[in-house]
Amino acid sequence: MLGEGILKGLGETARNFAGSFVSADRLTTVQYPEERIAPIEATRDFPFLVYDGADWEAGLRCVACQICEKECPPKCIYIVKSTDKKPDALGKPQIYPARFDIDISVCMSCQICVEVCPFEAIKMDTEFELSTTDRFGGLLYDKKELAKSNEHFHKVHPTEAAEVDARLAEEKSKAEAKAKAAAAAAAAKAAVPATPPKPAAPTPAATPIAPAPAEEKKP
Amino acid sequence: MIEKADQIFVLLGHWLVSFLPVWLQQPVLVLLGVVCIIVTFPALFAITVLLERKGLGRMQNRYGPNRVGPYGIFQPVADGIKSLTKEDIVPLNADAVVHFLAPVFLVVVVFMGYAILPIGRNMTLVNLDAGILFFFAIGASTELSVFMAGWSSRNKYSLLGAMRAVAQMISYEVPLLMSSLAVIMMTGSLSPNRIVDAQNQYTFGLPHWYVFTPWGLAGFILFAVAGTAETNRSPFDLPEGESELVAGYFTEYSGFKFALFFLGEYVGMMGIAGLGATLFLGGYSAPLEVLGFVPSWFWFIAKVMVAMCFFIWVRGTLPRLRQDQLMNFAWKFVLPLTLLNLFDAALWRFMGPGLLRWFVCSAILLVAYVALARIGMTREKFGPRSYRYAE
Amino acid sequence: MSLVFYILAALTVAGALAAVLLKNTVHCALALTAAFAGLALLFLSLDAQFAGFAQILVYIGAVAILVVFAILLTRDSETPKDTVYGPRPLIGLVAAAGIFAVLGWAVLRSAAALPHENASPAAAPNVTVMDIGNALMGRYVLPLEIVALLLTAALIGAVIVAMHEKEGAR
Amino acid sequence: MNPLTGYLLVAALLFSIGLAGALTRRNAILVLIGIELMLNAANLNLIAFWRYGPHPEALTGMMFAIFSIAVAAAEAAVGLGLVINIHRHAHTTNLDQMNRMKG
Repeated sequence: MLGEGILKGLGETARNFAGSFVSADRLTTVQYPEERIAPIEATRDFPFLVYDGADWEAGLRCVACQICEKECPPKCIYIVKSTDKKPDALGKPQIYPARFDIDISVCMSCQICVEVCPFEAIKMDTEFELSTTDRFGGLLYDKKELAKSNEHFHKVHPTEAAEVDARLAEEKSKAEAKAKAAAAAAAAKAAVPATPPKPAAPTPAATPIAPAPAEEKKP
Repeated sequence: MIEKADQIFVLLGHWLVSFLPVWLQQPVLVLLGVVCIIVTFPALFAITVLLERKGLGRMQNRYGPNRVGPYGIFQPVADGIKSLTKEDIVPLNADAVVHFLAPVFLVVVVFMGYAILPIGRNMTLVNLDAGILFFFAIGASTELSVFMAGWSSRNKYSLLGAMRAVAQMISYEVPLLMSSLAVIMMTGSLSPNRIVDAQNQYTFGLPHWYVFTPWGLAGFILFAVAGTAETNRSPFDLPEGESELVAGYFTEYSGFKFALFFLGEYVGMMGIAGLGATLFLGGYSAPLEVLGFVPSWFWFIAKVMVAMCFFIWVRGTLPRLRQDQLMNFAWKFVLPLTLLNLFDAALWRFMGPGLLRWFVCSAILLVAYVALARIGMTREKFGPRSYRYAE
Repeated sequence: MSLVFYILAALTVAGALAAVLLKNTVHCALALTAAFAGLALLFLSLDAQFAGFAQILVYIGAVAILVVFAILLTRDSETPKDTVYGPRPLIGLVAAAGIFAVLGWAVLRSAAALPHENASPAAAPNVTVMDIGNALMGRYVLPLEIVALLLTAALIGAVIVAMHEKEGAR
Repeated sequence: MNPLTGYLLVAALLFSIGLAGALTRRNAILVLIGIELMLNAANLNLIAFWRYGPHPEALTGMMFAIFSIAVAAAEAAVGLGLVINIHRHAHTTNLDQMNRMKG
């Protein structure tokens, strides 16, 4: 009958109105600058470069492979390769980015760069209050501003950081094992040539002939 | 002492005016009254705006403005300064004169409506014998300012909003008049003072307000419904339907002119609430005889503010009505019920005292309410959906 | 003659002139409203309180809005290109001026013959709404019913005339 | 120059302005505006004579004016209804072009 719904509705808002003074849990507002909600684990805002050890310049994991630059949809990453090399975590000399800029105002926090990075060098930070008064360069972060330590990565994304570290450690151990094996093999080979130097020479000559005939048949 | 508190403003006025030469006293007294009205009701408007924003917030489980000043009490001041300092943009091909006149005309007309409202015992600015008719004549001419605003902005949205607003105000003005007619018929006079005096007696503590009679209660509810629609508020605020009409007839207004429209709407709302209080809730009479010591003007302001809270409460609850539902509701439900209410009041008058008339009058109204609700407001069943594809 | 009368008369005549002479039709309608308001104030200055408020309610509240709606519905709110006046405006003006001359002459000549010319104008009759009610219900009850009938007929007639015929009834 | 003649002169002036409007304007609605003005001028006359007449308590003049206001409102409604209807068929409100009797 006309009017019942209206009265029910009025009752509902009245209950809300009265309730808000009585029970505090009704009010869902978070007074932002004073109170804050802790960011959830998977929060992602803007990327940062991870570095190991103390010196950010040397410890940068990034090897300037430019995959993230190519993959970035809004094209906000700009990388210039370095001419020389610097040793990376495993000691292998790697190229490093002479210049690595990300335009925060263009970045859309899609995390594709993190997914495609083979070297776990770029991760997403949870810092979002980055507004500046300088319109032109203020939000263009260079390598120095982007680099943050692995501890920060642990602080921001603990579980993911732990997995990454585990994987890196495992790779390191595998690399070391391979390096040890290679070293052992090299040492063994160094011991063997001391007796029969000649047989080693002809074997490489034989192999190139064998594959050649296979190609003619195919086309 | 009580008498002095009640008549404080009247005595103050006479005391201030006594310094002037005699021939000047009367006009200056009226001028003082006008200044008082123009000061108090915009102040109440500021309080209402704050109440509205905080009340709506609380109804929606959030706080409402609490940044400007403790608990946000300086929010209306901030809004006022904001609207004063905002740039006043007038569209290029708008009709400048009419565009400027619309808000001025609205505010002037709305404030003129307060001339006849009895704010306290012998605190009526102008004792008109046909006071209520004057109020409705003034109420009728606010539509013109709405139309001027809509048409002069040369903007399709505002013209559409203005046409809707005027159509709505016209179709709800008739029930507004009719529902107050019942009260006028019962008191036998159009003058607001006589109406309040008729309701100012008490029998064992309870006042003789018209709202405590069946036809009075029905009349009050219908008056409230028509009043809400007349001031384009809450469920009837289609003309300013933000979703489709941007801001209705004041789309092209910004800065101070927009604030004037805002002020005009709220002061109009308080005027209708004041008239409702005068007609049905005994104007400045106290709700209980024991509370008689409280000054009379306090009760009038209290009733107006309670009515404002009711407007806010309804705004927080009811969704907006479509234009056809609006018109359908006006002409098929509110108007017949007000006409019947007139008949009911007459019946109440000539059945003499006793319990019988309570049952008969209430029965008639309830039966009519249910019948109209059943017949009048049935939505026509929509037929099967028909699809049309582009050839 | 009191100053108030001159002001009100000037307002009303100015409104009426603007209503007739302005180019833009909606401006004419708004000027017409000013003229109606001036007339209502003139009624109030003549102590005809009820008539003044009725004038405001009926004319400014309803007829002005009606005129404005009609202007909008007939898409005339833009200022017309060609001249606003009929083919031979001069004849109309001359006729109107002639009538005004005759009326003015009649009024001024008869001023001397009015019975109470020198007597002070009668005290303002204090007309209360009660008297009007009694008059309407007493002496003028027949005209009241006839006007009621007429208004209903006009209401229905206007709706039928302006109603949008169904496509079939073309 | 007693007040009555003042009011009568204003009424006569209003009447002639209304007449001039009705006679000279092309737009049908403005002719209706002219007629409204003439009706109002008559009302002003009625009330002026009632006020300064010998028996103001008889209320005749004011009653006339009130009834005249009511009738004028009805007339305006029907007149504008007609104008809208003509506009719908002849697509014009220009009086000179409404010279065809065909429906």
